[in-house]
Parts: sequence; C-alpha cells; structure tokens
Amino acid sequence: MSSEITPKAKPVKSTGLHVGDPAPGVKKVDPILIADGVKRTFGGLTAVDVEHVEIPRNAITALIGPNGAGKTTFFNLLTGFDKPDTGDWSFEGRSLAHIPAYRVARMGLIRTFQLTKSLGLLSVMENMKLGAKDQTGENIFRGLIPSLWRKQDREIEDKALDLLKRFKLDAKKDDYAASLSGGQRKLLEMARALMSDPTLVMLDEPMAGVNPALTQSLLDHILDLKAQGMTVLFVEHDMHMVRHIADWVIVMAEGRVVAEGDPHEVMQDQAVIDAYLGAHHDTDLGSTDTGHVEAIKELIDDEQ
Amino acid sequence: MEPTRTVPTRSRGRWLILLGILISALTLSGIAASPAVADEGGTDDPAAEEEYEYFFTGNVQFEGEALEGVLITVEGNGFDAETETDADGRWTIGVPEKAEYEVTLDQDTLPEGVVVLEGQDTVTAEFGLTKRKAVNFFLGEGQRVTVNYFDQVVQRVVSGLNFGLLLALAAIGLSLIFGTTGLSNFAHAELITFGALMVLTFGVNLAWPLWLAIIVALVLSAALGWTLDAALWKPLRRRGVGLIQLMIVSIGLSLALRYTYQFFYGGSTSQLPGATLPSDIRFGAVALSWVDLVSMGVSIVVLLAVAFFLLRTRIGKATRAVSDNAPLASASGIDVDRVIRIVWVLGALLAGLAGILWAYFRPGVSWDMGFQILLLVFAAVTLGGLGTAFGALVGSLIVGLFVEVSTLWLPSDMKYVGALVILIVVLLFRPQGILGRRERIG
Amino acid sequence: MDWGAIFGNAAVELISPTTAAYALAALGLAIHFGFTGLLNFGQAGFMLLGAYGYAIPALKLGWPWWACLLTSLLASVIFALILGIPTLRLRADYLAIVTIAAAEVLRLTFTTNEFAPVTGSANGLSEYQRDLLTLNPLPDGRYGFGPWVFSDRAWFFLILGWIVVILAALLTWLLMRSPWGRVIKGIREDEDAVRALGKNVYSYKMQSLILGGLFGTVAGIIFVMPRAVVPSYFQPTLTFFIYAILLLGGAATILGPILGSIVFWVLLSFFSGFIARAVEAGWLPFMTQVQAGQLRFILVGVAIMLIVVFMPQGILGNKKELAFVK
Amino acid sequence: MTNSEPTASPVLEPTGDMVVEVRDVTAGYLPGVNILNSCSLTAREGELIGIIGPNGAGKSTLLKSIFGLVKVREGGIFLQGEEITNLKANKLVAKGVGFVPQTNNVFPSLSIQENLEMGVFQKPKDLKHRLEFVTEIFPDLKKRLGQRAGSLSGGERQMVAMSRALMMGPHVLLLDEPSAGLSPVRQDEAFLRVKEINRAGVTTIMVEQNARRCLQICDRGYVLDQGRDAYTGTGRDLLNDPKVIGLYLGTLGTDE
Repeated sequence: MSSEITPKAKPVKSTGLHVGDPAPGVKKVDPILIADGVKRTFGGLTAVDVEHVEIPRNAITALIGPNGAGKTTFFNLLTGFDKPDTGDWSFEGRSLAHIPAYRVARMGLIRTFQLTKSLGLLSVMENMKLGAKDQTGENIFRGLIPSLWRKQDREIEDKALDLLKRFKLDAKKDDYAASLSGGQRKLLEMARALMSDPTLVMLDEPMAGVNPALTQSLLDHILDLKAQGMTVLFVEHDMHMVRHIADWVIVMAEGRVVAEGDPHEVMQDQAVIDAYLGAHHDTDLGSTDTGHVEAIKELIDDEQ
Repeated sequence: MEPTRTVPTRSRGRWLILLGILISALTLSGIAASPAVADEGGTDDPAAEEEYEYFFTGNVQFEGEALEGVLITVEGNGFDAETETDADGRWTIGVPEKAEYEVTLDQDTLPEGVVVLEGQDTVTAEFGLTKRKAVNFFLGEGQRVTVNYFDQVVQRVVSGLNFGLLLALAAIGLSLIFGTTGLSNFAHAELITFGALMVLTFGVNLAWPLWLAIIVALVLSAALGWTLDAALWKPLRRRGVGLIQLMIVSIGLSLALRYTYQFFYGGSTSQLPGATLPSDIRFGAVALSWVDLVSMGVSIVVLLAVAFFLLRTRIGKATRAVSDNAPLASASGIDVDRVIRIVWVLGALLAGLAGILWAYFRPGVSWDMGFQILLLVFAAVTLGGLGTAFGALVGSLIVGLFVEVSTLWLPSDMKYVGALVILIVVLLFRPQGILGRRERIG
Repeated sequence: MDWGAIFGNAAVELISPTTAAYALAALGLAIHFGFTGLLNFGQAGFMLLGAYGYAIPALKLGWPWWACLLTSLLASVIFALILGIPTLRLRADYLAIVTIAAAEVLRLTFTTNEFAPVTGSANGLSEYQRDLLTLNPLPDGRYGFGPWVFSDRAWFFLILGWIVVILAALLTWLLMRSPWGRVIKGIREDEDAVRALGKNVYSYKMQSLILGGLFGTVAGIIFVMPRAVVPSYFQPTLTFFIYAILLLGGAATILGPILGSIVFWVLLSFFSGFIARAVEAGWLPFMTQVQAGQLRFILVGVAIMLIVVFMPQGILGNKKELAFVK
Repeated sequence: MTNSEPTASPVLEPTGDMVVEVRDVTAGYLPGVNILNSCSLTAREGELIGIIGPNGAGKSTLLKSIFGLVKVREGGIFLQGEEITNLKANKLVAKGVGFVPQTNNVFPSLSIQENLEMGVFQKPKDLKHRLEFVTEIFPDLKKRLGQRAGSLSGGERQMVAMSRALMMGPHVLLLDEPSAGLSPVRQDEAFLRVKEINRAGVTTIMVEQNARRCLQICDRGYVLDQGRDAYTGTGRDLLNDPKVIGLYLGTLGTDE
C-alpha cells in the first residue's frame, strides 16, 4: 500500500501545536479533546491506561502503536461505545464521562469503525442521508407528514450528492451499500460521517482493507477535512501514511501513551522503536550463555 | 352464547382488579396450562339423560371406595349445571351443545383426608367423537386444611425439588445444544413429549413391561436426536443458515412435530402405569409416592452421570471445549460436528427422560405436555446463564422450587406465571444469568 | 366431492375479518422483525390486550367503543414498555424469550379462575360489540354474491377490519419512506453504526416495539369482533402463525404481510376443506375428520421451515436483499 | 533434528529435509481483496522460522492460510511434499501440525489440565507422557493444573495455549504472536520457551511483531511487506539490516 503513495501536493503541516517539550501527555496550545486517567481492564488484562492526553484542534493526529496496544479500545471509550473503569475525558470543555454514544456523536464527535459498518441493505444515498443530524422527519409523528420534512430532505440529498461526488461514489448512489467493495465502503463511511458537519472526526484504520488504487483519494479526503476546519484523529498502521499526513503522532503501547510528537521526530524516539520492534535489551536471548538464560528465568520467577 | 353468570357490575373493586390486570399483568399470575382430562371413550353404562344430547359423566372413587355426595359443576358456553355423585360415586350432567366446558369438583364436599390432585379440581373437557365424555378426577390422600404452614412449606420444597430436577434434565440438554451450536431450540418441547409418548405407546398401548418400555423410549429419544441433527441441523449448518433463521426453523419444527403427535395420539390425556399411586410414604411432614421417590432418585443419578460425563470423560470435556471456543477445539483436533451430534443425542435422551418423569409428575401424557413446560425450561436456562450446563441445573432448581413453593400464596393455577415473571426480573438486573460469566479473552 | 364448497370456503377466507386481523398483526411484526430486526415472539400478547382491553370496559363498565379502544391501546403501550425496558439493550434472543414468556403470563392471567368475574376465565367474554354495532350503517339482512354472502353484522366487521388494515399499511408506508423509517432500517443493519451517527437507538427500538405492538393490539380487536374473547385463542401458536404469514409474504415489505395473510388463509382453507372432504369421501381411510383438522398445523410448521431455508425473502421480498434479518 | 547442539542461531544454509513449503500463495478474507500476494516460505526440519513485518503486512494471514483457516486462492502449501492446501484443521492436527492462535487461545471454562487434555484429544493414550513432557517445559503449570483457564492472565494463557499445542506432539508448530500483550519480562520468557520447544525438535514457524527478540532466537526470518515475502535471511542478518527497521517505521518511504 505504502509505496504507491505519490502525493499530488505536499500537505501543509500544522506546527506549534504543543506547549513545552513533546512528551507523553504534553499540553497543547488549543486542545479539542482531553483525556485524564482513562483506564479500562478486561478481567486481568489492562487494555487502556492513559494518564493524560490532549488532541490538538484543527490538526491531523495519528494514533499509532503495535497490535493490541489498546488504540481501538481507547477509541471506543472516547466515543461512548465502551465504559472505562475510571477516568474523565472532555470534548471542547464538556465532560464526556457517562454520555451515551449517540449524544457524543451529536456533540460533533463522529467516528468510523475498523470493520466498516455500512448499512448493507440501505442504498448508498440512504446511508448518506442517515448521517445528517437534526432531521425533522426522524421524529415518528412528523415523519408521517412528508410536507414537514420534504424540503429538508432535499437539502440533505443535495449535500449528500455533493459529498458522494467528492468521494466518487455518486454513480453508485442508488445501489445497495452491500454491493460496494471494501474500499468504497470505507469511503462511504467517511462521507457519511461528514454529513453531520462534525468538529472532530475519528477514523479507525481508514486504510485497512482498501485497494491501493483508492488510498490516494482517501488520503486527500483526510487532508481535505483539515482544510475545511475539522480536527481529525485516526488510528493507522501504515507508517507512510502517518508520516505523510499527520501533524501530530501519539504512540500507544500496552495501553499507555509512550510517546507523542511530530511524526518525523517520533519515529526516531527510542520508545517508539522499542514499541514496534520490541524493547531494546542489552541481553540477547539467542546467546549461548545458558547461565544468562537462567538469570532471566530467575527474574521471571521473582516477578511471580 | 350468552354469559349468564357474569352480570356487569360497576363496583369499584372490580374496576381496580381490571386496572390491575391491564397494567401490572406481568406481576400477576394465571392458571396452569390445560389440566388433565381422562378420556376413556365410553365408561360403563351411565344413567341416561333425556334432557340433552351431550353429557359428561364420571365416577368418583377413592382407593376403590365410591364417594357419595360430591358436588360436581359444569360451566361453559353460557351454561352451567351441578350435580352430586350417587351412592356408587357416579355422576352425569347433560349439556346443550358439543363444546368446551369446565368441570369442577368441589373439594369441600370430599371426605376428610381426600383431595383432588394439585390444581386439577377443575378440568376443561371437550367432546370427542361420541356424545358422551368421561371426566375423571385424580384423588389422593391429603390433608388440605389440617396441615400446618411449616409442613406445607416442607412438602412444597420437596415437590419443587422433584420438579426442578426433572426440569434440569431437559434444561441441560437445551443448554448444551445452545452452547455448542448457538441454537435456541424451540423444538426441545417436542423431544420432551416424545419420551412420554413412547412409554405410552410401548408400555400402555402395546402393554410391554414398563421397564422395557422406558428403555425403548429412551433409545428412541436418542435416535430422534441423532436423526434431527443428521437430517436437519447439520445440513443447515453447512449451508451457513443464520442463528435467527435456525431458531425460526426450530419453531416450525416444533409446530409440525407437536401436531403430528396430536394427529396420531389425539388430544386427550392418558396415564402411564402407576401414575396415580397414593402418596403414602411419609418422611415427617412430607408425603411422597413411590413414583416421586424413584423419579427424584433417577433425576439425581442421571444428573450426576451427566456431570461426570461433562467433567471427567474425554468427549464431555470436548463438549465443553466446543461450547467455549469451537474454532480452537477444531484446531486441537476435535471433530466439532461429531461432538455436536453427541450433544444432540444426549440432549434428546435427557429430554425424553424428563418427559417420562414429567408424565408422572403432572400426571398424564398428552401431545402438548412438553410445550407446557418449554417456557419454564427456557426460563431455567436463561436464569442460570445461557449455554452453561451447570447454570441450567441451578436455574431449573430455582424455577422448580419457585413454581411449587409459590402455590402457598398464589393460587396453584398461577404458579407458572411467577416463574416467568422472575425470569423477566432477573434479566433486568443480571442479563448474563446467575452463573453466566462475561469473559473477554485476549 | 363438493368442490364448490371447498372453493367457496377458500374464497370467503380471501376477505374474512380473520384474514384482515392476521394481516394487521403480521404488519406489526414486519415493523418489529422485518424493518427493525426485533425478535418479538409475543405478538399474541399484544393481540390479547387488544381483545380484553376492549371487551372488559365494554362489558363491565359499559364504556363507549372509542373509550374501549383507547384502553386497549394504552394497555398495549404499557406492555411494550415493560417488555422493552429490560430487553432492548440486550442481545436479540433475550427479547424473544422475554416476549414469549410475557405473552404467556398474560394469557394465563386472563385464564385463571381468580379473575373470572372480570375476565370470564376460560370461557371468555362475549356480547361486547353492542356499542360498536350501533354504528353499523348497513341494513339488516344477509347479502352479497357468490360465496360472499354474509349478514350485515359480518359485513360491517369485515369492512371495518379491512379499512383499518389499509390505513395501517398506508401509515407504515408513509413511515418507512420517511427519515424515521431510514433510521429504523439502519438499526436493523447495524445499530452501532446508527448510534455513531447520533441517533438514540434505544428510543427508536422502543418506538418500533410500541408501534408494531399497537398494530397487534388493533388486530386483536378485529380478530375477536365477530366472535367471543377466549384466552385460548392467544396461545404462542398464534404468534408462530403470524410469523409464518410474515415470512411467506416477505418480512421487510408492506404488502407482504397482507398478501401473506390472504395466501395463507386461502390455501389453508382450501387444503383443510379438501382433506376433510377427502376423508368424508373415504379417500383417506387411515384418517379421521379430527385428524384432518390437525393436518393443517403440521403443514404450517413444515411451511415455516421450508420458507426460512429456501425462500427467506418471501413472495414480495427482494431476492437481492435476501437476508430478512441477520 | 539438526539443531540440537546449543549453538544459537547457526548461520548455516538450511540443509535439513523440507517440512513446510508455501508456494506463491495468494489469499484474503474479503472477495477481491488479497492480503497475501504470491507469498512463499520454506521451513526445514528442526528450523525455527520467524515471520516479521509491519502491522497489516499479512503475517497472521500467512500463518492462518498454512493452517487452513484462510482460503488459499492461488498457490499451494505442502507438508513434507504432500499438498495440504485448504485442508480442515482437525485433519492437519492428525498430520502433526499444531497451531496457537494469538487471541482466544484457551478454553476459558476448562481447567488448565483439561485444556491440555484437549490438545491430545486425538491420541488420548499419550496423555500421561505428553503431560510430563509439557510440564517439564512449563513447570509453572504443574502446580496449577486445576485452575480455570478463564481466570488466567494473558501471559499465563499464552503458556497454556502453547502447552496445549505441544500436547499433541506436533511435528510442526505454528505460533501467532506468542508475545502479544505481555510485559517485556514475560515476552522474554515466551521467547525462551519457544526456543526451548524448538530445540526439542519441533519445527516452528512463528509470527511476531517483536522483531528484535524474534530475530534473536530464530534461525531464519522472513520479512513480510504488503503480503509478500520482502526479505529473507538468517535472524542475525535481518536484525542488523536497516531496511527492516525502515520498513517498520516507514522511513524507507519516498516522501523524505
């Protein structure tokens, strides 16, 4: 996927987002989302344990980390799809703790899912229309009287058509979403999220399963979101993409934030390299020194 | 069809009752599903009734002795009439049309120490092909008024345990099937009925010795489970039919099987040999019949055997493994389809046994007897936690005890309702059931 | 063999109030199951509340028909709330078990002798239609043509029933093409996705449960109008029949439940009539008349199985949509 | 068993008999989307093979396609010369292939002992001596055989999962990220166990994201990128290859 990326124009990176040295939990000049002490355990496993993190406004922030680092769980917690054991987090200064998912979305924090949740037996256009908020016709009684919602629905349709054109899905608007390819579903899901004019868009692995031919247009769309004044937070594995479009990178490992910073600098960070490649030990497990192996075993026994 | 009995009266109390029914219907309770009716075709020569063409008749006896002066009433279709038994214990009431009536035996007119079997003092009776319908009441020895409250509680608890144990037999099978395949099997009711019907066929109709009839019934039950999986469920699993579709298929199967039973066995209730033995074995305040004792004994032994199977044998452990994680079981070299086949055979066998015991507990064998307790079995499984075999056992005992003990303060015909209400309440507070765990792995 | 009678009876089912009632109840289930994905197995309970909610105030309190209707609807809403509050957050099969259990609780409650003065117990209630019949504009007598010759009273209930069905279908059609319907169908597909778009899924599911339940309630009234209210009508089997109709017609369609009900009853009547006559004529010596009557239930059961497996979209459903529910 | 001598990571040309061969395999989950593109791999008798690569490169998919859990669309998989492409899991187990998934890798309601018994399901007679063998490698398990697996921590589960796969006395063991979700010390323990198992003569193919540790212990490594085997070489060589690090962190990109 990564090597095919040939940017049309070098994206304009936002800088000066943080206050002081970049370190896990660093203060931002203008944070849109702040999480404090968010912790989630499953049985004996700690999935997320984030002490403090701030997401800068009107920037593209990438949340990266190896498999099982707790990125998606953290996403779920932030958007009300899961409940943390402890912690507090706020969006534009309003606390989100105990707010159900649908209300989080109404506040302007819209997310997508790692495995696309396109509504297969609805047409592409219906999928899009569903994304619009404050629809008069979504009330059961007003829905009965078309004259009350027809005009608004037409406006929504125009807007949806506009977005579909941008995402090159307009030719498919009357098809069932189920008939789209994996990549097109990702596009649809992103386009649908935009229907509600969100302030913060959270994308969970927007590139996963996307045909390489589509990755460029996806990237452009994400950059476009920032250009339109939105804030983007995304989880991604593709490092090329992260370096290419992200203004800020937050690295998670074992549920914690281990590093934050500018994408190019973060990649040099020892903690990040360790998170990805495994901790850099002085000892070599492949060494022939059996005494050494014994030492590690003792260490392990001590820990128990 | 004029209701002659009930004249509209605008009393405040009635209105409150009405409101109570409408609003808190869920917290109230009702009658046991169709009570047993003994249909023996034609009984010995009844006194002719000139007035009406159709008539009910019966003979009230206790331990071979005719009971005289017992009040019998017939109600229904806007008609009601009553009569008393004659010196031979016989009674006859004519009715104007061929329809469904309720026949009630007034317990207060029975001699001291004799009672009608629990909840069966009123019987819904319908005419078959003849114009004469025999209605029998099953009498037993009992102390209706004289038993003190504590003794009643003890008696109910023992009875509840008995009922709970037989429910558990059915519930564990249902739970195992759910655990290994994800199917909520509504046709489990028909597996229950099947066992009892087979004993009826071989033990009564063909008059084989009871022990042999029971063995044959159990073998056939197991064979039915095998056949259902081989002919229906396995092919559907192969097709990748979704779980909700499978559940609806099981409803269709339930309907088809149930009415097939009715087709062949008719709508009446029959008794298995020894079903009406007196409760003459006393343990302190508790009076039991031999059948009760054997039933409880068999339940306990079989449940222990099932527990042994699940906990100690290789296949049993594999069954639990498949319930836990079927792909991993397959990756361990377990043939998942074979385990599921075994579960179906075991589940059907246990259901068949539960059916036989249920036939003695009710007592009576009828085409829809399994369906009458299906919801209780579901309640037991859900209460214990969907898919956990031991949860099903615990849930069954709770349901069984609740159903029986609640008759102390609820009318006996409302006892099933209480258990279903409990189910709803438990789901409200602990949706995973009592023993269910929410485990997330990895 | 009297083919005329067989076809005649089948033709009566084409427009009988019973067919209308089942169509309406199935339409309610279509809202629950076909459009929202809710597994309501307690439609019989909603119908029961309709029947008794109407009959009890009419008989015992002498209320006018509209007050009785309102009582039914109110009872139905309360019932839906009691069912929905604990279960709509849980997995789909919990709703199934709870609804079937609750419907049984209702049936048993209305059967018990305990409340016989109010409910009429197992014998039920009759002659509660008087107030409604005063609205009957049709002149006394029997009229019609062909096999459709009924009394004025039967015509009145028949016409009333079908008017209600048509209104309900219209209402459903309006709703399902509205943004509300879009949300409902979205929930059927993936409720998390809809939640992520800022819709209060729980509330929509509840609205759907109430609306479909109200359809069931009115269907219950239509069903009992030509007859007495007897609790034994409202067995779980009733719900299963309605499912058969729904699946036959097409679960996520508006005309499907209506067409399904007509096809179901006409075929069933034809089949039962044929078998009964065949038994009479001695063609089926191994079968009695009673058994011939039971054959229809077996047939329905087998039909449910076959439709689910081989024709999941039903008669009117879109084959491309196929999966009527996940 | 070419590798019984305690020489770590012998930099030798593979010479043993070919055990597993993956030939130009293309596979994926969604129709039209291939995760693996013409990917190849070989493992010889007694080798410890590490598969590394960035997230999403198709490491787990490769392992699953060997074990028949992902449908192979093109190419073939061979076990000692015999084609095993798309064979069902329980057939593969019978042929001596063991698999340890990354998640959901224990039976939570079964005790540890029962979990292990499930591993030896096809050969119940071997239970006793396999149990001895496995508890020798994992002595911690010995004291806790009765404990319910659902109550174990991630590391302990991993241990149970590996033991379960070992119970069948596999000829080939496939491990999907044995270190995932473990603390660093636990990770080291897991790697040592893998090495130990391999030394006991089990040809092992493991997928890892902890590339450093993995390459330290394995004989040969494959680096996957976008569903292809991008590089292969001995563990040592790859460990010091800047290209590998670049692949992980995207520093090889064209946008610099």
